[in-house]
Amino acid sequence: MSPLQLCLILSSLLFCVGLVGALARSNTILVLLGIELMLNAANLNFIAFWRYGPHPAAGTGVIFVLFTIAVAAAEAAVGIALVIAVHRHRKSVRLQEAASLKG
Amino acid sequence: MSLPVQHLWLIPALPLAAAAVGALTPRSGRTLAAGAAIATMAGAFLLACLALGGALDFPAAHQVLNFAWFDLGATSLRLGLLLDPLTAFMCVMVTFVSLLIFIFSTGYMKADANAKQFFCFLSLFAAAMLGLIIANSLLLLFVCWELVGLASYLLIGFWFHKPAAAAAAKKAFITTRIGDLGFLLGLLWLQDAQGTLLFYDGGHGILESAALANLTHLLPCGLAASTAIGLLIFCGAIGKSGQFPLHVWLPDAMEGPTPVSALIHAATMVAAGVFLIARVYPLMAADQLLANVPVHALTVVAFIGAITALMGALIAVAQNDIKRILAFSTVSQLGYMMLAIGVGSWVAAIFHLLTHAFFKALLFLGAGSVIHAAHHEQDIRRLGGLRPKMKVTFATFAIGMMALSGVPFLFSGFWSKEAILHAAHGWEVSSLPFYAAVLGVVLTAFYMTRLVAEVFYGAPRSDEASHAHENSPAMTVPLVILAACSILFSLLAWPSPWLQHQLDPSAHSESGDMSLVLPSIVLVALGLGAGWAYYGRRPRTKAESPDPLDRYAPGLMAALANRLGFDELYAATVGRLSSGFATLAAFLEVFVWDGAVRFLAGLGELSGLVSRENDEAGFNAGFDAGSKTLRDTGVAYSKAQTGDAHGYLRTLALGFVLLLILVILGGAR
Amino acid sequence: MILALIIIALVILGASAAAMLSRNLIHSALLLVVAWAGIAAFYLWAGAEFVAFAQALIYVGAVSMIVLFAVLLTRQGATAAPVEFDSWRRAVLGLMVAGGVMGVMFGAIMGSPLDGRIASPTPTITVKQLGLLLMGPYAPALLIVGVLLTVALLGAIVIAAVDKSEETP
Amino acid sequence: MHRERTRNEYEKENEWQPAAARRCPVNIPLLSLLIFTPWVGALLLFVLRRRLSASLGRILPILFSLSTLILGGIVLARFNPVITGMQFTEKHAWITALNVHYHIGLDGLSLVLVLLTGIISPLALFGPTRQVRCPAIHGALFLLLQGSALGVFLALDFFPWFVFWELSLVPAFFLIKLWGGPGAARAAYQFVIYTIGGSAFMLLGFAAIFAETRTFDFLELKLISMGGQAPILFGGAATTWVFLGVLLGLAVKVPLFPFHAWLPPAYAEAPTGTSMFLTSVMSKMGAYGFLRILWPLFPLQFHAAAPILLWLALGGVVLSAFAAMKQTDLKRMVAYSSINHLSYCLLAMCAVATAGPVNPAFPAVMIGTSESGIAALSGTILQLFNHGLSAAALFFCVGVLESRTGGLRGLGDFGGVRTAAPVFAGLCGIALFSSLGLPGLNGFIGEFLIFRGVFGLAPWVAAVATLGLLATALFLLTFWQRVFHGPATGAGVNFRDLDATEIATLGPLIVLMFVLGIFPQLLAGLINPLVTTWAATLP
Amino acid sequence: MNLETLPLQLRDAIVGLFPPALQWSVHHVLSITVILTVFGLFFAFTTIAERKLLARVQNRLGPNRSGLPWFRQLKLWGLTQPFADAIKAFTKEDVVPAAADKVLHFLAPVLIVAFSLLGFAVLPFGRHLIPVELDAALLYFFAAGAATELAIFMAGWGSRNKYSLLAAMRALAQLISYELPLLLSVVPVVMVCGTLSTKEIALAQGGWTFGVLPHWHVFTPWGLAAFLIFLVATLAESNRSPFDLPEAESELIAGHLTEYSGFKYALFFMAEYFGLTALSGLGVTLFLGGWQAPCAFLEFIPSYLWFMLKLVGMIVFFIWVRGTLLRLRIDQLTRLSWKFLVPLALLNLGNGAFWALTTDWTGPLALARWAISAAIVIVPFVLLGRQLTTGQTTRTYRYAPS
Repeated sequence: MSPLQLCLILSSLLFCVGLVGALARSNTILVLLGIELMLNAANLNFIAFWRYGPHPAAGTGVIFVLFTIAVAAAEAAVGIALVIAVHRHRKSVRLQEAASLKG
Repeated sequence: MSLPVQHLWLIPALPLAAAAVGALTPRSGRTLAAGAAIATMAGAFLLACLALGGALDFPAAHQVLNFAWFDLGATSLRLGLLLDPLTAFMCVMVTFVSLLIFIFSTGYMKADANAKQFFCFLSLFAAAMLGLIIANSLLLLFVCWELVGLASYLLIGFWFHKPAAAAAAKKAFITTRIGDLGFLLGLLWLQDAQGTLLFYDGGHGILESAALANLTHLLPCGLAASTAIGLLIFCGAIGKSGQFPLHVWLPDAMEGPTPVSALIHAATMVAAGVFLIARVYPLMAADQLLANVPVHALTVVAFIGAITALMGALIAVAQNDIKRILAFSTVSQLGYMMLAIGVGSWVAAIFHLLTHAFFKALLFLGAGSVIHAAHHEQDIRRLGGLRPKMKVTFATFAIGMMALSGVPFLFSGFWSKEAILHAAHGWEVSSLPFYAAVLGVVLTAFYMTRLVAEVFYGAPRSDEASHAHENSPAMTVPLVILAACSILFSLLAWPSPWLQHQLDPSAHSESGDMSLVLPSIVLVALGLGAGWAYYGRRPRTKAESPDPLDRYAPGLMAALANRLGFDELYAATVGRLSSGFATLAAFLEVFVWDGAVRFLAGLGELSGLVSRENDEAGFNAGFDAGSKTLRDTGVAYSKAQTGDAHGYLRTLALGFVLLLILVILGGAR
Repeated sequence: MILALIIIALVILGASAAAMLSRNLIHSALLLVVAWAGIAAFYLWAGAEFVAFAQALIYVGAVSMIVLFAVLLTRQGATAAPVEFDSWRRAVLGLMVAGGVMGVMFGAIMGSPLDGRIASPTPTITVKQLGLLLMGPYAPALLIVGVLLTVALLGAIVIAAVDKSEETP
Repeated sequence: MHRERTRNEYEKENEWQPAAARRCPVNIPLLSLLIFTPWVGALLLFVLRRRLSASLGRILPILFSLSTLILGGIVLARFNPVITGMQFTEKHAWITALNVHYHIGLDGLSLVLVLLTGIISPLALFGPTRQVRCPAIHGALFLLLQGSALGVFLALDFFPWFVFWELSLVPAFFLIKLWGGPGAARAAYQFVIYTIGGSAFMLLGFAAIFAETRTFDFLELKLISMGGQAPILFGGAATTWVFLGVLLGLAVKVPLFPFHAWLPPAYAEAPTGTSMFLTSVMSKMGAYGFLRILWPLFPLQFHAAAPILLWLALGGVVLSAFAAMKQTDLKRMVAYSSINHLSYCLLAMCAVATAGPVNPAFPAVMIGTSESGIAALSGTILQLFNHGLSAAALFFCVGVLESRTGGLRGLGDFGGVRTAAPVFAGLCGIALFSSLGLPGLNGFIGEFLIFRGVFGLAPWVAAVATLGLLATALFLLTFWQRVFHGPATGAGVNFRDLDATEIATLGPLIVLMFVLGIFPQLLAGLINPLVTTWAATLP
Repeated sequence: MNLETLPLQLRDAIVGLFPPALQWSVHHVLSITVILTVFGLFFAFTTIAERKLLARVQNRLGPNRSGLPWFRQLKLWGLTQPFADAIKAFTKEDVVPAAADKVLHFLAPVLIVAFSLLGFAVLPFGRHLIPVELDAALLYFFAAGAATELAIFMAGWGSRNKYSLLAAMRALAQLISYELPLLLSVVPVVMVCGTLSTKEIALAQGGWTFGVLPHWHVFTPWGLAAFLIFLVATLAESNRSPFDLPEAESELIAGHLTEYSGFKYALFFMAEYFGLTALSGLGVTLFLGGWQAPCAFLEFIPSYLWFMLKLVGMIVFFIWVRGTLLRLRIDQLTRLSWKFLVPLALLNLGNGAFWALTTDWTGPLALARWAISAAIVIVPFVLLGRQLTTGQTTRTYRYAPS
């Protein structure tokens, strides 16, 4: 098993951990954190492919990770702001309770 | 020592600077404004004298300084300055008279709160007038021409709080502008035909023979081009110089302060028309050699001048306002000058212009002195008996009166009038103008005698007249100087015609011919005697008593007192017409142009109404049905929206799994 | 090298798994910080120095803070914030789905012909190169990210702020 | 060991700064800055409208508005009048599918109008807006208007040109409607609908042109239409229809008589500052369109239509002047005088088009005609600028009268104002005399050149048009006499004279009137080569 | 024997004693040891210096009793006080609240010291003295510093004491608020120098005009502005007075330190000083020319001594500030950051960009460059200051005699 595959497996495991968190927990914050983990797992892939890819000098993976981090930060900020707003109105952070808009 | 043409611009620049000073000082800076005006005018006078010296060194030469004003196409629009004896004499006269009148004004306007503005405007006027004189370009002349009009407007309306003064100012501006439009058209025509407006430009100027030859072709109407242009330019002169039929503004202009009347409406500005025609004389005379034209430009000038001379003198006989009498006398004298030009002796016209400037300024200032002393009483019927109280004024006024009447030998007016009569007598085209001029001489002597008799003799006929007393030296000294000039100017013409020779070296000397002197003396004596017979022998005792002449021809006197009804005529024709036209234009605005728009808008509105009904009944129903279906479908599909975020995520993940499986399988295949 | 990678991987996975399973939200958050720090270590291991520090700065320094704040602000109990697995059904479903995902991904990784070029030297990318890249070909993206972050900042404030507009006249 | 390095050496080695940034001030997109600085200001003001204090809300728009003057000054300094083509051009692809470019550039004509905008806009914001409601929003709308007008003067592609053209209506509409007098709503609707109605036809016309030529670029279209071959755009009647559409759009804006019905109410009901801008800048957009679009693109059609247009313009000159005589509302009077003055421009252009040689392959022009053409076109451009100055000053003066009396502006509401307010009377008088074309002030130059040109090409028209001059003098002097002269009556009693702000607003205009009246070369030098080229090639 | 390279030669000599396989490790262990020793001592003397200086400010004597164990008569001006304190702290009982989150309670002081020490790794103490040469050193420094916030939170949470928690929240709010101006004030330096490496930044400030005017960043308009912002933000970041709200004794007992005693407390204390020292060292590096001598003729003094001198100067300045200024309220604190420092720092960013773009302006243009740059700093400063203080009068104390 090559290091690249090791890295990819690490990444996919991390992704699944995040997925489990997002799917199994009812606390919205934890769901968000799970999603953050999934994003991070994707970042791991970028770096791994950059590290073992054919054109490391192009730096594409690194750049991409930087952008992903920025987007993830924005996502976290807005997401948590939403959680707080929802909590203020419903006194609850349980995701399944925020379903006022269901059809 | 002489002033070269390169520095000629200094002459108008000095008073312009004074005007700027006057405009920028606060209202309390009257002393500064007056001082600046007088000082700069004195400087301008000295410079003008120097310029005269320079011009007389080469009397036949036209010294020019031409310069580009702004780029126009491949060339540029050029203006220029001109120095020849005509310019120089006019400059000296204008600066000298202006200087005296400025000094007089310091006394006359002492009590006025706006005196600072007054001197500012006067300086502006002097600058524009001097610019007009030294211009070597019809365009520059026109520019200054309009500016003197502006100054005249401002000064006539100087007492703007009097509605009559404001109206008179507007009337003056508009009336002269009517003439100016003709001038402008002539100028445009000339520019279009010649490509330049410079008078003298080394052979290319519009007054030089090469250019004049271009203008001898005939127009479709039969006139020569130069005739048409000349007559259009003459329109400007008619307006500015108060010639028939645009003379109506000049008497009204007497609403302005008397120094203004003296300077602008007697001595200088109104003479600008005469100056203009004299200046473009070669152009006016360009058609003289053509035989097959219906009329020559100068003929028109001569007839207009003769009509004006006679008409002004006639109307002056029946006026009662001291300044109006003088104003109509000015109209009349300007007519003489035009007549002189028309009959081909522009030199005589300029000579009369110069002498007239002095004695008419003298008369106006004398009248101003009387008015000032009599607390602004201007009606000669309410004055009287001022001779013992105002000796200096009386003496100088009498000298002016005699100069104007043409009392022989001693007074300058005699010589200049003599030259005009002589020229008119020798005119081949028609003798009517000559007889009109002769009649005018008699009338002039008559009404001036009447004026002096009414004002200075007899008993005071009002409180104002009885309380009058002599004025301060600031006002009397200019009178004395002007009176002296009125006498001394005789020397310019006699014993030898020095001035004529300087102005037009090419003309042969005519002054030796004294054949008309004797009849002329008789005519003047007739006028003086008749005047004294009617007014001097038995002076009027009460202000209300009727005029002696009313008994002989009451209808004629009433018509003359009403200035022959020109104002009423114009109000009834031109005024009515323009007002009607304006009403028509306003009507078109409101009902036709705007109405068309409103009609279109109405059409649009109507179609909108129809379209709305159509929509309501037809389309909307169908759309409503369609929308309902759409909404119901949406409601049905929205059931899929469970609100379970976990569920969504799960579905997403499962979808991902399925997709990946598909990809892997596909990759395997 | 591989050893280091495996250690890092264990830390990351362990911490994240513990975080996802922990009943104490605060512990979850702090464990996640450990996981993030581990990821930063992974980046360091891979030679992406700049990204590693950026990851540390942003996740360990910033995201963790807002998460902790959110936890404290949305706390319902007195002091602790225990969170039960309120639905075993969902947990099981989640595990199953995640397992499925893991399965296919594992299959994909294993099935792909990836030549692990172990021998390749650790590539480096200097900050200057990164900067030139960001200011050069990626400048529009950078601008857009800047706008995005600004919007996110404003949006987060607007969403989370207490709306007091009714009170003020 | 480390070598000791000086700071400069260090920075020299640092090549991370892009080289272009170091030699910065060469390629600044000046014209884009010109257009968009006011827009940026408008956006800023709109965003901050609640935060700004009243005084800041007033001052900020003025500062942004001044940017046009400053940038215009820079452009003027770098402008080369000898080049008759476009300068400072910027061209970027915008909508590739439609071959639309963001193409802007400037020649003497544009420069003159940009400078006019730069002079008038700050003054229009500075002088009359002291008591304006919501100064920030007012300023934002005004800046939007200003930027759009600049865009119209600078755009060289129909698409952006038309965008600017239409965009200028929106702020103008709101400015008139929200800040205007009692009848403002009606006037604003009339103004907008009328103008949009006109430009709709123009849009149709250009759509047709595009369908034929696949380009919107004015310069390219000009090349096509003047390319020497026979009419390229369409054959026969279609071109005439296109021409008429474009003509209608422009004619409404100028306005060409009798499409002027919207103008008096719009100008009269607009707030003072907006009136100033509308009359000085916006009315120039139409005349600019004539020179930039209609003429170069449709020389044949314009020549064919010119005799009719000439008489319409003459009607505008004479009838509007006479109509002004009957107005009792001072603002309407000044509005009619605006129509009159702009009709002179149209008169000149139509005269040139009537007489000019149509076939560019036939350069054997009579010298006189060419000179007349040059004079008429120069006069047109100078008149555009000069009318901008004097009409703005007049509107401001009427605005002062209004502001003193709470909205009174009837001819009979005042009397003898000069007694109490000599400074105001003097400055207003200068503006009036400038407007009636007194020599020595700026108004004369343009009118003289126009008459000079028209007389050479159509003497009788010029002769009749002098009636307009006379009527102008009549009503302007009536204005002056009724308001300022006579005994102090009505609102003229104890009239407060101008304060420092108002003098500072009028002062620059008055000074410019004198300067341009005495040294017209300042403007003529900018446009003369351009106009000379036009006169040789355009008609 | 060169004083400048003496430490290196010493290190190489020691490393040379070891077999090559171990040399890498020994090299770094040595660096770490030296840093720990030097800055440990530095910490110790900083505390005593602070106590004595504050005492002088407050017209007291300060600690002056402690001497040496066996030479009682040698007082040494009380300089051994910190060692006495250390021994006391070691020997005190370690109290852990019963309800506390034991793990976090224990981890917090350990982590905080560890993290605050990390920053030292990238500071160039001398011309050749830099423990780790990193390309992205500045980023590393701030990344390491960011972690201390976590530790503070752990302390506050782990203590399970509401004052501690409140204080931790306050501390976090403050740290996050001031992280922004701190970072933003550094960015202009990065822009002008074009590098994130502290070594390069220190090098970039070399050279003198006329041999006496150093090219330190603090002597440029943007640099001065950035330095001032940096100073204020540093005060707040290290919880120093007047920003010592998190441990405001009067309101929060001792903040997140309430439940700590003994050696753990000492660790927090130590971490605070380490943080302060590290930030001061960064400030010296970024703005005060790092190890560069102020004048050309003073270069004979070794660079690391210059660094230490400047560092001491900074520390003394902070002590002075502590002795002079009053503590702010929480709203004043956040307002200062968000409404004043952040906008100013953002503007200063543009200023730095302007400076970087105008390096080729010479002659009279150089004057214009300075003038414009100064204007960019001063005008907003005055305007912002005026706007923020409008409507605010001098504070009146209700119960104080006027």
